[in-house]
Amino acid sequence: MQAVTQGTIEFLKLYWAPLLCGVVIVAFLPLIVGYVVLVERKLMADMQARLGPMRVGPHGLLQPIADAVKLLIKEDIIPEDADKLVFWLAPVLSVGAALLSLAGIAIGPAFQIAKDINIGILFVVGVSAMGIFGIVLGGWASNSHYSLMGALRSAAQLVSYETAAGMALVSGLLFAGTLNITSIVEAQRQQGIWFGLLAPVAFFTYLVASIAETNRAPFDLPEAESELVAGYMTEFSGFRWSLYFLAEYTNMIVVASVATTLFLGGWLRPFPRTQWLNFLDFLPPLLMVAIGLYCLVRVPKQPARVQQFFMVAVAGLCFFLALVLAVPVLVPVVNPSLAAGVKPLYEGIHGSFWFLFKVSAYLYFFMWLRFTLPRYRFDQLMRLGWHFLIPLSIINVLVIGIAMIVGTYLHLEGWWLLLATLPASIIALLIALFILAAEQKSGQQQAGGAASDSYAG
Amino acid sequence: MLDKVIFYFFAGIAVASAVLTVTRRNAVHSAIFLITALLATAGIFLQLRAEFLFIVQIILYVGGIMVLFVFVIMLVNLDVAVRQIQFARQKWVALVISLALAAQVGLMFWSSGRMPGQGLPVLAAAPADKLPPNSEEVAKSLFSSYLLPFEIASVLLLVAMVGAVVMAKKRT
Amino acid sequence: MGERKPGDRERAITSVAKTSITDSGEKQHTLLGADELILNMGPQHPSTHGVLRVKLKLDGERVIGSECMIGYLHRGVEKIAEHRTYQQFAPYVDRMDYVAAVSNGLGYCEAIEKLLLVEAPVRARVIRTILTELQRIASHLLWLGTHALDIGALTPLFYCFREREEILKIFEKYCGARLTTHAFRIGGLQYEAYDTLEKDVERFCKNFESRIVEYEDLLTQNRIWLGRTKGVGILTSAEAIAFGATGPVLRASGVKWDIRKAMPYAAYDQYKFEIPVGTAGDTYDRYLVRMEEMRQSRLICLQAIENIPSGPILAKVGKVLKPPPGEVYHSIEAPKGELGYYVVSDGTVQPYRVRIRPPSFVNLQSFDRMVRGHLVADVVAIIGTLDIVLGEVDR
Amino acid sequence: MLPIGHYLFLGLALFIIGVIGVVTRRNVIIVLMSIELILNAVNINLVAFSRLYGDVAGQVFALFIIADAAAEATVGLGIIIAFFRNRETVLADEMDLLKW
Repeated sequence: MQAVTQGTIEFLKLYWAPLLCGVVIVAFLPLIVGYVVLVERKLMADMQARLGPMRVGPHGLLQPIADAVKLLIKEDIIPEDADKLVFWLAPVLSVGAALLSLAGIAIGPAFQIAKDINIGILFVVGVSAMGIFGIVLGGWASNSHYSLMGALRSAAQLVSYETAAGMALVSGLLFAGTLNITSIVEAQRQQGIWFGLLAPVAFFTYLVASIAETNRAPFDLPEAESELVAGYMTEFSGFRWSLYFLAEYTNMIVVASVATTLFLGGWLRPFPRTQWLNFLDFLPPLLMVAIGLYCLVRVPKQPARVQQFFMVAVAGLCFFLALVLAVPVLVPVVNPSLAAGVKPLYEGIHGSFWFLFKVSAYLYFFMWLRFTLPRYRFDQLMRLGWHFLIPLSIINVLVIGIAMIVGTYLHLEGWWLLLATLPASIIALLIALFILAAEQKSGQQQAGGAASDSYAG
Repeated sequence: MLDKVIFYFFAGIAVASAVLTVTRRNAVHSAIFLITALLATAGIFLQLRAEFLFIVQIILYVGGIMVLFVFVIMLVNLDVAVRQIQFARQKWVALVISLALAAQVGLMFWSSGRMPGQGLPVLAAAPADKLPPNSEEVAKSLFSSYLLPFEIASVLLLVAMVGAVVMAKKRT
Repeated sequence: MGERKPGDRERAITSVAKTSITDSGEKQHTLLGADELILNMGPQHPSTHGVLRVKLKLDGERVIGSECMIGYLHRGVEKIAEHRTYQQFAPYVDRMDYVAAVSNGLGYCEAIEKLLLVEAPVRARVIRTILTELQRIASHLLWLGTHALDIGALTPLFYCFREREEILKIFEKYCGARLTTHAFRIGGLQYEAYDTLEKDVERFCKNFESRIVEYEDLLTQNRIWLGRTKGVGILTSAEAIAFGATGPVLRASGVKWDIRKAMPYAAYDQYKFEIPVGTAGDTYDRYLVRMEEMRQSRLICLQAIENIPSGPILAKVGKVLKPPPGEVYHSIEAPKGELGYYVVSDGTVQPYRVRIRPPSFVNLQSFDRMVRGHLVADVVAIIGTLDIVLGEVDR
Repeated sequence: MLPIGHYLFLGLALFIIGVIGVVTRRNVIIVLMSIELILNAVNINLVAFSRLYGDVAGQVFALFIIADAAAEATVGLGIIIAFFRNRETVLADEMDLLKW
């Protein structure tokens, strides 16, 4: 017994800071996810010529809290013939995996829970992939045909697209030469160019595969509401359902973070080594000021006093953030001797800004696709995965490898590396398209006959 | 001390869920407990500073093989199987085999204790930051000394893939 | 397939889920093997357009058989008719195809007019044409929105409702109701057209031209949309005729049949318009046909508002309608197909029998033929492309 | 740090449980899962010794074992699906035909 206490104390002494970070993330993530959902609804409303949530709080800003309260006090229904243990376990598993994978993500050079783990990005990808058990087991345990079909679709889809996503990551990792997340970003700083530009095909593959992995439209077949009602979560309600929801959005944030880290330069600002673009550092504070000013302009148009007050408050918050963002870039201009002192401050504050900005842009793209595109059918999804994305990503790994060897021979670095990798990417794309065309041709000849066993994936 | 606590924690989970794996009636429950056992084993790997193997265990074993298992269990799930007799009449065979194995290992421990100066070796307590980066080490070893086994393993996987496809194909 | 041995060996009950909706005597099912899985779609399902219930026999996700179960919205409309006077029954027909109430009313009024041997005045007929064509556009817009939603495109629904709203506003201005309008009366119109009707319709038609391009931008060339609709639910022209399909479903199969041209009613003989026909008879063709129909309806409306003749709006029919004994069948081209009314009069104030031929009900008969061999996802696409309204199917 | 014996005992325990599972269970899927347990037990030993001697060869071979487990699971489950499709059972003692 004493050993246990002693061990625990030792453990706490060593790791109290990451643990605290972890608790903070777990505590705040539901709120963040709630607001991501609100943003999504607002964006969707904007694209669909309507207003979206407007009732709870000014411009519906308290809607996530109202939703959360509603979900928490809803009756917890477990179907009669459900497997109680698994039914209970599945959503927890889903959300647990999603939250755990956040541990490996570095928001800035300093903000990372599991620092310096050697396997870095593999940890994030691997642990988040475990969330599939939550989906599959949940679908099985609810003992309903729709749920089961959703679960099976989900399993087949995830297994298929994970291969493509993994291969795409490999293409990016070839440039980094390490799995450690901090080192990956540092490698991009040294190259002075994002790996997403060096390996556009890999980035594209990862983009598509990550949408499929997070079950987002147009690949949202496991929960396609017009076909399977709600797929694997048909029988879930209230709090359990909201856990699934939380897991889905957390997974979105995770894949966006992975893509940002590996392909979009992590916390680096665009063109990190280009000196004459240093004015980009002033962009974040200016952006905040612009948003704040816009809020102030909108104040007189608010119907209620509370809302006017609220708008002013939002504007004030924006100005405050602008100030925070401006300090690290303005201090060296005013007093160059302090430049070295504010350097870590700059890295931390601007790093987080750019990281979150890129993640948001990635998520925005997800949402945009969801509002625009119809849904794939299951066989089409499988065909896209197996006949196009997987060959494409594998060929891409090969040609990127060759391009890197060529680059080493020719001493190409930074932007010049594009000379080798761009033709390689184009070649990969062409070969994959050729394979797809050939497959389609042979598929048409067989026409239906052994019409793809859709679960055989 | 910390190492000990972590080891006992994971080892306890691993053994308990292994027992549950082989005793549950429902195959899905078995699979869940097997997943737990595999994750606990991954924890042991981490405690042994084999980070790369830890993540391979999670990605490949848990995220790959076990998904396949669960998938197949769902495809062939048999309600009736849960109600059938779960154990074949081979418990004597099992007992004999396990006793023999236990005896063998026990003999090894006993003899190693008997030999002078040959007590059970203790794992070197190298600080974690002194260890070489694990994935690089494994990769180097894998692609230099063990390149041929690596290639053979990949051929094995290919064969397995083709075999599985042939096997699972519908005969029309 | 090997034989299963009977006897002491426990027969494997192979069900994917522990409870499956099966009728007695049917086997339990599994995803694997020869047995099929039965999936009960509806009546509570997001995309069965109301309360249609479809029992699907599935092999994996492939449909090997289907059965439509209807009647969840049966209100006995035809029986009610026998206990109401001719005028009293008119509002009931609005509740059949509730997304195209104006067309229903037109068909009923014209059928009774035929029975009474009167004809509506020219002005009334022109206004009827305008409103009916607007209703056709509104109905097709609703179809487009929900159909796209079934296939997973969220946004067209809201664009469609934006335009439908404008049409409903015109209806509201005209008769005070938006959905179940009861816009016409036997013998003509109840209300005189309001002052700005022509302007409103014109403005709508002007806007609509660019709006329809918006929908097409979102869908027509979209690869996923093409993949989901092309080759799905093919109905050849012979089959379509055999199933008695009418309306866009028939025309998409390549049969040029439109009652507005074949047996003109209202004021359709005065206007020029095209009948779009498809070639392949698949979901995509039906989509294209309906899109083109909306354009044609717009053209008809534009032609009609150019010259609305003046004159009375109501023919001379008495307060109490007592048609001479006899029977009449009158059909119009409703948005969804041929809407027919068969009315038998025994000379009293109440019809002896009213039989309605709803287009949705007849078109639904081809459902089983269309879904066989497709995947579950296609089932909802096919339900959508048939454009059924359960109020009309069940009556 | 811990003596190697701890790991060997853990490996032994998992191995024996796995063997018992393989020998006694009738459900082939659970038999396959027990085999996974056995392979895991071996992996623990390999990694422990790799740590003991500071040589990554043990970990490399553990990797090979995982690859082998993947191959085994794939083929095994393929056989189970093929068998189930014909006989609608997954019980080991009913697999008594060489050909059907």
